[in-house]
Parts: sequence; structure tokens; C-alpha cells
Amino acid sequence: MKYGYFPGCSLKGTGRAYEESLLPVLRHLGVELVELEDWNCCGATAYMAVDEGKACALAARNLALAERGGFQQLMAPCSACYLVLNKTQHYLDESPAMRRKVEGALGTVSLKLSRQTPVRHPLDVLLHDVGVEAIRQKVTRPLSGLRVAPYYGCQVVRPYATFDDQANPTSMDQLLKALGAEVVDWPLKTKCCGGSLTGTLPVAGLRLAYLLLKEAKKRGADAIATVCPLCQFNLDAYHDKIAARWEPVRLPTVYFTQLMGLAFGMPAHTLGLQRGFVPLELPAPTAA
Amino acid sequence: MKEIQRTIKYEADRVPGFGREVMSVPGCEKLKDCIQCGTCSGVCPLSIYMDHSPRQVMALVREDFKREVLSSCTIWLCASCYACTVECPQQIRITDIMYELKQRAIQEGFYPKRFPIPVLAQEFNRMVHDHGRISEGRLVTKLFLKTKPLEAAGMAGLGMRLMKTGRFSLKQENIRDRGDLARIMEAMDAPASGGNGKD
Amino acid sequence: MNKEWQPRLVAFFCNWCTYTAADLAGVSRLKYAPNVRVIRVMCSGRVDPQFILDALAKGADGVLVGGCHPGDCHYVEGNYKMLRRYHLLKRMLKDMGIEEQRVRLEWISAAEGHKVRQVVNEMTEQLRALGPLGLPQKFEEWDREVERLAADVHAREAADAAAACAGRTSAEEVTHA
Amino acid sequence: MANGNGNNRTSPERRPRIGFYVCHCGVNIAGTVDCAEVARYVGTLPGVVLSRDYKYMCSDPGQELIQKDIAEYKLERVVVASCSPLLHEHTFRTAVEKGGLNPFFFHMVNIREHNSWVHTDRAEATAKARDLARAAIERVARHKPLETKRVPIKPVTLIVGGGIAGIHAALTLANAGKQVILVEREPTIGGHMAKFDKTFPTLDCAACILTPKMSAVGAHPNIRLLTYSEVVKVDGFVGNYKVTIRRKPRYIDEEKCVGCQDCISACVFKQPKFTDEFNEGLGKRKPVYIPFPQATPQVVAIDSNVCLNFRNGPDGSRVVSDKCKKTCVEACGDRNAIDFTQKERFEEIEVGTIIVATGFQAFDAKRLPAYGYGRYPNVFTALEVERMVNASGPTGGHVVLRDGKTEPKTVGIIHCVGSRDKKTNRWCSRVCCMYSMKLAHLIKEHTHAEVYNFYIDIRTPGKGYEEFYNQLLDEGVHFVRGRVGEVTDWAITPEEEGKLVIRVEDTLAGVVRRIPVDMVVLATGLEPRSDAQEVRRLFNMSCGSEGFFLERHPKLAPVSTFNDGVYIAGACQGPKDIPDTVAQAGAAAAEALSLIDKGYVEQEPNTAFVLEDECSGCKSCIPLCPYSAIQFDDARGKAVINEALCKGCGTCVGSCPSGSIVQNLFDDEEIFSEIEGVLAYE
Repeated sequence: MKYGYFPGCSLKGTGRAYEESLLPVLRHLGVELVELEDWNCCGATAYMAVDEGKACALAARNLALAERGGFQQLMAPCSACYLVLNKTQHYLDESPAMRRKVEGALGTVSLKLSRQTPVRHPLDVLLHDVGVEAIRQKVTRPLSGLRVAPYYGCQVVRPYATFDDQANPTSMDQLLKALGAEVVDWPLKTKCCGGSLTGTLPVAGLRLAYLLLKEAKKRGADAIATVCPLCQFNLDAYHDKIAARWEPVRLPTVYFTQLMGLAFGMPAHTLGLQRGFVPLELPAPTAA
Repeated sequence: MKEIQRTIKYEADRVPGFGREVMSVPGCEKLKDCIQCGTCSGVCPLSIYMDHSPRQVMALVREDFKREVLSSCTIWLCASCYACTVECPQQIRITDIMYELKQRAIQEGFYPKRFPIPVLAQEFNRMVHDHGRISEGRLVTKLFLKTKPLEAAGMAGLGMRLMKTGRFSLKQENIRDRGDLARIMEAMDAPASGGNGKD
Repeated sequence: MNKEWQPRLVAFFCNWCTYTAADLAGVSRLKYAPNVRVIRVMCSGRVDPQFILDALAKGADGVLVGGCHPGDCHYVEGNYKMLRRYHLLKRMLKDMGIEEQRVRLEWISAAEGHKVRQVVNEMTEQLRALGPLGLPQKFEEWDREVERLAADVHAREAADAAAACAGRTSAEEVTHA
Repeated sequence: MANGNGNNRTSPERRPRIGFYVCHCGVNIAGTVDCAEVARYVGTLPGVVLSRDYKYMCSDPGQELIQKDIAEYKLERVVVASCSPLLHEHTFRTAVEKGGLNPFFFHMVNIREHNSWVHTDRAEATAKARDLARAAIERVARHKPLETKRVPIKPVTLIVGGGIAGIHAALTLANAGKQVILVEREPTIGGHMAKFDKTFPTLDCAACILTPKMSAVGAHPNIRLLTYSEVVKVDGFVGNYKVTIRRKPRYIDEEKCVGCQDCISACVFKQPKFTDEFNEGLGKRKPVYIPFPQATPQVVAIDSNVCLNFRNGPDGSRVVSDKCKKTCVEACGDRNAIDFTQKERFEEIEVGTIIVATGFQAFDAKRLPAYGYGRYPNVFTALEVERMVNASGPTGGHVVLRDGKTEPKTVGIIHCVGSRDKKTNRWCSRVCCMYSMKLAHLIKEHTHAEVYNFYIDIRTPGKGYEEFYNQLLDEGVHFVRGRVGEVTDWAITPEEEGKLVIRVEDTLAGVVRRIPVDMVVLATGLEPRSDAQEVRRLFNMSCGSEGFFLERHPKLAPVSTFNDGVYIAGACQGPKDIPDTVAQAGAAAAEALSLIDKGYVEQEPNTAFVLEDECSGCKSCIPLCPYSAIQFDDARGKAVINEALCKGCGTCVGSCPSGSIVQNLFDDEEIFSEIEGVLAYE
């Protein structure tokens, strides 16, 4: 299994731990990732707000690079990148005028968009290409006793539910169960983490992060598992501010790939776990 | 008691054609079908802070109250979670309409000067435009220096801790073919024969 | 008329589904291209391939056949019979060098007024892009050509006959000489 | 130009004298088509001796004009260009006949539905009208005299579906002395209405008004009631339908069972433990059961899926195992009504008319996960609550939470669940506003709870409906205008703990609210039954895009279908309340009655016949005929069409390799001339 890999800016910055855990875990499962050469920022939510044409062209360049690189599929682990790349394809399909313009612009640097390169999220690939069973077989250190609240956030399921149920996604639940963890059912799986508002408008943004953490804690979770660097950041980095404004709700938020790595027996520091502000504590292995 | 304000709208407060213009943008057409049920506001995680609920924004756009809409904080509070778009019974792409309104507000300078969200959007784009990638540390630092120089100090603690965990750097990331990217963007700026891409 | 050329579309609609759908399109005031001329039959199964060929031969640029959806035929399965014929006819038209888009079979139920509009508009545009089929003109041309050929052959035969006659005389003369 | 008769194949010896009329239809046609120009043009065509335009051809003076002209101008053929022949062909044929001509010396041109209403350019529409008229002139010149056939109508009506619509239609017909066969899928008639407690807006008890009608059906000498049965096949045409009915085994001899229910108490299952469909799963029943006390017929049924006397057969079906002690049989004693040997049976009946009244199904609330049905126990559907408020329901008339005992203190009723939503069903279900208010009233009456209604718009267009809304406002029921965003058990504030929280924009107050409640009621919409498409095919009807059965005309033929002799009534045609359903059922019965009392139907003489001299005896037409109307005469080596069986589709005509089959009204000559006519223009 070979995929083009579009890390996105966050996985090289605040979300480094995601990449640090994703790469070894996928390698361990026999999935080969080849980083897209000279990829650029997807545009995220900010670019759409200024100029949708340029936002499209920006994302389309990456799709064209994937095509030039001969990749049949592109993996985008960051939810924002995943959505933007998918959305761009939808947008170009729906608006022939925009497609003409974008193709023309790409043409000026000899890039072309002649086919659809499916953009996949790691959850999708792990569940549907690798399979839960294959993952279960790699588990050497089951996460028994760890109660995890799976948190999907917005953009992997909205507005395009391509690989999971929009209202009640379960792909991560299945993975976590395969790792031996206990899955906490909660109604906030797909609620918003505050996005970039945590930085720009903390009153509004941080409140959402606070409520998520509070509810997960209330439902007895030991940790929140996330699939998006921005969600991880918002739930991990602002504990001081949240405590100052509301109340302390300390709870570790980790990437699901970090949990996979741990269950596969990989050392915590190779999975970027030392980068989180709230450290994850695994329950002592029960004598069995 | 709060200060009283005139709330009546006169015909002169409208900018006739504004609604039609927005609704002619691809993806925004279905706004015409809005039945004002309020589902969008009901599912919006940020609606509780908005001066006009998303539903009201839809009504204001349709009735051409341009000034009211573009100066509303609602469009900037939208975090693009797409809950409204997914739940709307009329399948109106509310998130995309919010993007369209953000664009217009920026073009027409309709937001408060030090309001951080549009500044973030612009800084973000400038960085992508110049370097091809976002260096989150630099972006955030810039943003704070521009909008809330006083609070920037308050964020320093977070910055330090991020730096300690290796997640914060002021180093600028660059892509190799910056020239290519610039050329693509330039081509997008050029008025195409097929209109502005919004037809 | 020096007006721009307009494609001519002849349609055979079954009484129960597609003709009714076209009525519905009317009642709903849906607007579509005025290029279509509808001929009503009781069932699409009545449409003889000869009707289609005849329409093309008489100057239609395209022919549309509308019937009930599979399983919905008022007469149980007349539409299937038409479908079978349609496939055979398609093959034949291809051999004749007539573009595939010129003949089309569509299932349009009584509730699908909008589909009448969509199909007629689509087909009109396709025919416009293809340009005139112009079979009557071609027939005329072929007729003229055949006539010319015939005249030619006739002239040559006459000449040959004359020559033969002359030859025979000379030959006779030789033998007699 | 006009005379496209260069090809002599179809040219008749002598052109008959043709009269042409083009109708203005007020401005409906004349607004887009230059009628005077069409009349002028047609007047120049060969054979046309008279060409007129007239304001309203279908009016009495218009028809009289035709009659007068036939005499005065010695017309032999008539063409009218006006609306769709499906609307007025019969009118004009009658006029032509009254004028002394064979009614089939007439042809109609559709320049309204197919022209003036769908085009905007006057010149193009006029040109099209000219072409269509020219084709009709060409065609009518070749028309032959024909005679309509009269087919007697069997004076028996099949009614499919035993809800209030079917019941009312059956009684109307039976009381008029006509024979009715009423087929119902379930073990009892009554339908949805039997499940309701009260009916809006009068709040009279559903059972009190329905059950007398049910018993009347059961006892009526003119009604044959076939419950636990389904129509599986329909053959034939108006007046003479052959219908096959599948009678599912209920393992009870309906003649012998007296409805004493001794078998139910004697069943080896001491406690009821199987899902009770009639109570929306809120209650339990035994394998032998009667759906509800007033069920009609008063006969029990045995559910072979759960009865211990059955086991799974090799093909998955249930077969008798004889493993049970059969205490039921013992209890039945010498009445001997229980019969485990019953098998599925098929019965063929012959009827002249059919009324389809198969009703609706409630929207499945699980399709909207945001409202939490199936996830949060205290989210209920309206039908569940309907059963709860009913005194003979599973909770004895108590509105309680899923725990079976706690009364709710606050209740939120969410309107438009699965209605007015393009993601599910886009239509308004028409009854939910009213039944939600009825439930609000009943819940308040039973529990004194605070009741909130969450609505998009309140729709009360009915007699006494708006007054009922006002009554509810007086009673202090809350009305919040806003479509609910979500129902969640996620508590943010202390008062939300342990409750279900409804998040909604109160669009009139202009604020987003979170309202904690104990119970949520989902006012699920009405949708077509999941097998509506199969039923539609069975009866050769059409469905609208939403899946409800399509009426022939929304205003003027609301209970007729495109299949003559088949009528529709009730919610299978579209969402409607009880008064409208009953009115429609009456209308459908009246339509059937008028056909039966007329005694016959006239059949379009569009049958096919074989030209014996030209038939080569290839037999390729024989398997094509769906009605087996074509036989092969071995002696003469020719195909022969039985005219009585032919339905006039023309499939054999279109397929005959030697062109030796002719269809009346649609013969090759006529159609070729029409083709030539529409194309013969410069």
C-alpha cells in the first residue's frame, strides 16, 4: 500500500507529534507514505475567506503535484487539509468556469489536473485499507483500562461524510477498541473545538474547548483521542487559560496514532508524547 | 437601562441587488430557498455570541441589508464547522455563504480595524503567498503584535512552553518553487475570459 | 428564410407516460426548446424502426422515443420490446454513418414533466452541435448522381453500341475483302 | 411547400373535405400562438375547405359551430387544434358524431400543453402550431370509420386497505347495494386511526367514531372482508379485472373463531413477551393474539414467527413442529378453530373497479440522528405517545417515561420531523401541527407538564383548526418558533443535569435557547409506504416524485388514476387528515359507483388486426403479445388476433416483419403521413 503524503503546515509545527506518531505506526502496518515534493499550504479556512479562486488554486497545486508524482491516492492527516483538498475537488467539479481558470493558472507552470486523486484521511485508510483485524494483530501492549473519548471534530465528517457516518462516526471507536482501550460514548464526538477562534477570540473559542474537556472528564474519560492537529492544540494548550476563566479541567488529549504506537509497543518519546502539555498516564498493566 | 437606538429600517438602508449578487455566486444560490427555520442557529456552536444569528444573516442578505451584514461579527465568528450546512433542511451551504460574506467585508473594509479574525486571514494569506507554507509561530506572533500588542505579552508564557515542547518556532518555512506559486496566483488574478470565476 | 438553421426533432411519445409527462410540463409551464414535434402513439412498443428511419429520411435531424420506465409499461412490456429494437437500430444507424446522439430512447414517467424539458433541451443542443443531417438533400444529390451515372452509362453504352456496329461493318468488310 | 405529397405511397385517391379549427383558449393559446395566421395557413392546404380560429372551441357554441359547419360545408373530416387530446378528444369526437360524421373522422392537435404553455417565442410557437396542424390534416385525410366497443362492467369493487379510507369507501358502496371485497394486510382493519386516542380538533375519541364503522364492515352482507391478505397480481382492464389475492395463514379458522380469546390466556407463554406492533412496541403480546379489543374481524391470529409450535424450515420459512403442548387448542375445545395445517392460499377474484387506499407510513425518526431517537430512551415518536394516552394502551392511559412509571414534568414536541426537509422528505405532512397540538393538550391534561411545541410554521387550514390553536395558547402551552438543532443529554448548566436538552433558536425572540425537558416527542411526518412502488406497478398507476400515488388531475380528477377503473383515496395519495381522507373515500366510492351504474365502458377502437393475405406465418408476433391475443391458425398458416383480448398497444404492429398487422387509429399510413406532415416545411 503506497500513498502520497500531504503533511500540511501544522504537522511540521504545533502538530509535530501527529507526524511523529503517524509515520512509524503506518510503517509498522506496511503502509508506505511518500511525502509530496514541494507541497504548499492547503489554504485552510483562512484563504477561503479572502479569495475563493486563489484558495482553490492553492489547494489545486497540491492535487496537481500528486498527479505529477504519479500518486493514485493522497493522504491528508490534518482535518483542515483533508477538507480543503476534498472541497476543492468538489468545487472544481461543480463550477466549470472555475475549473477552466484554475487549470489555466496551473498550466502557466506546466502543472495539470487531468484526473481525480482521491484524498484520504488516515482513519479511512486504517479502517478500510488496512483493516481492524490487521491492527489488532499488531497490538502487543493493549491499552486495557484506559478510558478514551474519541473526538472527531468537524471537518473529517462535515460537510463531506466520505468514510464514516456524519452524525455518529465510529471509525476511531473501532480502532480504539482494537487497541484494547475502553471507548467512552459521548454526544460531543463531532462538536467544534473552537478552531482558530481560541487564538483570535478566546471568550468564544476557549469556551468550546473547555466544554469538551469538561464533558469528557465528567463521563469518566482518561484521555481524549483526536485526529486533527488544531483540535489537539486547542484541547491541550490552553489549560491555564481555561482554569483561569472557568475551572481546571486537566485531561490529556493525544493523537489516535500515538495510542496506536503505544499499543504496538513503541516507546512514548518516539511517538511525540513528550510534546503534550498534559501528559498521558497509562494505567498500570493489570497482573494477568 | 440600555441606551435606546433606532431599529427601524428604511428603504434607503438597503443596497438593492446585494442579495441577488451574493446568491449568484456558485454554492450560494440556495439561499433563495431559506424558510427561516433557525436550524442553522440551533446547531451553531458560536451562535450564542453572535449579534445576528446565522438565520438573521440569511434574511438580511436576502433583503439587501448589506451594511448590517458586512459589519456583523457573525461572519467572523463562524469557525467553519459546517454543522449548519449539513443540517439545513433546505440544503443551503451556509458556511460557504459566510466565506463569501467574509470576502466582501474584507474587500470593502467593513470590519473594525484591530479585529483579529480578518487580520489573521490576511496575514495567513500573505504568508502563504510569499512562502508557500505557514509557520505557525511567526503567524501568531505577527497577529498579536498587530491586533493586541498588550496581550501579546500574556501569550508569551504559552509561546515559551510550546517552544520547550518543540512545537513553536519563529523560523520561516519556505517551499522551493515559490516562483511557480506566485505565477499561479498571478494567473488567478488576471481577469479570465470566462468572467471572474464566479459565474 | 434567412434565419439561422434550427434542428428538427421528431418525438414519438407513448400515451400513458411520456405524452402525459409532456402535458404535465405544459400544465407546469416549464419552458423548453420549440424544436420538437410530438407524435402520439399508444405505447413505445408501437414505434416501428421504419418510423424513425422515415423521419430521418424526411428531414428530421434527430428522433426521440419516450416510453414508460421499465416495469411501468401500461401494456406490461411494450417498452422492453422497443428497447430491443432500439439496440438493433442503433447498430444499423452506426453502419449507416448516422451519429449516435441523433436517435434516443428515454423512459419518462407521467410525473416527470421536468425530464421532458431536460431531454428535449439536451437533445436540441446536441443536434445543434452536430449540425443538419440533411438526408432529403443528400437523397436529391444521390439521385442526381445516379441520374448522371445513368446518363453517363447510357451515353457510353450508346457509343459502344455505335462503335460495335461500326466495327462489325468494318470487320465484315474485311472478311468480305 | 405545404403539399408534402410528393411521395404517392400514402396519398388517398380523393382528398376528403376537411374542416379545421384553431382554439384561442382565451389567451392560453392565443397569447403565444398567432391563431389567425395558423387558420390562414391551414386554409391553403389541399383538402381543407374551411379553416377557422375561435375563442373557446370546447364551449357549447364552439361545438355547435362544428356541427353546423359539417352540414353547411359538407365536411367529411374535422381537425381541432387546442389542448391535449387527453382532455377534450372525447368532447370533440362527440361533437363530430352529433354533426353526422363518424366520430373517428376527427383528429386533435395539442398546441396548448405541448406548445403555447412551454414556449415563449411567438414566431416559433406559431410555426410549430402550423407544423402540427399540417400533420393532423395529412393524417385525418386517411382516417377510417371506426366503432367503439362497449364492455360491460362487473359490479364488484375491490378495495385495498382497511384503514378509515377503505372502510368508508366500502360502506358507501355496500350501502348502495354494490358488492365489495375489502382486502387488508393486517389481521384487523382499522389502520392508523385505530391507534389514535382522540382526533383533532374536536377531541372526539377515535375508537368511538371508528369502531362502529369497523363492525358495520364486518357485518355487512355486501362486504367480503379478507384480512391478513395481500393483492399479488392484477390482470385485465377497467370493468373486468382479475385479481389474485394471497391469503396468509393465520392458523385460525375465521368461520369458527368466536373471539372469546380463551386461547390467549391458555397459551404456554404465561406472560406476553413479544413486540406488540399495534402498540408501537411499547407493549407485549403472546404468539396468539388479537391486536386490540375491538379488532375486526373478532378473530385471533397466531404469529408463526414466535409460536412454539413452529420451527425454522430448511428454506428459512416457518413450519409446524408440533413441539408445543398446544394448550390453546385445548382451550378452544370443540369450537376447533385453531388449525395448524393452514397454508398460504391464493384466491382469484373478478372485479370491475378498484379503490386503492393503502395509506401512509410514519417517518422513521432514526433517520434524523440529531434528535436522538433510539439513542436517548426518553425520545418518543408521536405514535408511541398516541398509544400511551389511550386508556386501552400499553400504559393504561398514563404518559410516562421509558422507565414505565415516571411522569414527565416538561415535554418538548418537535414538529416537522422528516417533513419540510430536503435531506429526508421535502413535503409538509399537513397533519403534524394539528396532531402535535392535540398531543400537547392531552399530555398537559394527563400530566400537567409544561409542554413546548417547536415549530417552523403553524399550519391550521381546516374547520375549527385555528380555534384549536387558540385554545392551546389559552391553556398555556409554549410555542417556540424554530426548528430544533439537536436533542442531547449533554448538560452544561446544573438545571440541565439528567435531562434531555433541546437546542433551538427561538426565532421570534431572536435568541438561541437550551431548554431542558424530561421527554421529547417527535412529530414524525407521513411518507409513502415503503412498498408503494410495487403497489403502483401492481395497479398500473403512477407515483409523483415524492412517491405518493398520482391522481389523474390534481383538481378535476383527484381520486382517479391514469388507469381507468382504479381510484385512490386517503393518505396513499398524499398526506391528509381524517376529514379529508373520508371525503376522498366517498369520492372514490362515487366514481366507482357511477361507472358500475352506467354498466359499461366504451373502449377506444385501437385494436389490431392481421391482413391475412400478407401474413407470412412467421409467428414472431405471437410471443410479443402480453395478453395472448394472437393465435396461430395452423390450418391456414396465419396469425389471427382476437379483438376482444387486444388492448391496442401496437407492439405486434411495430414488430411485424411483413407489415401485415394494422392497428386501428394508429395504422402505418396515418403515422407516416403525420411524420411527413410535421417535417414538410422549408
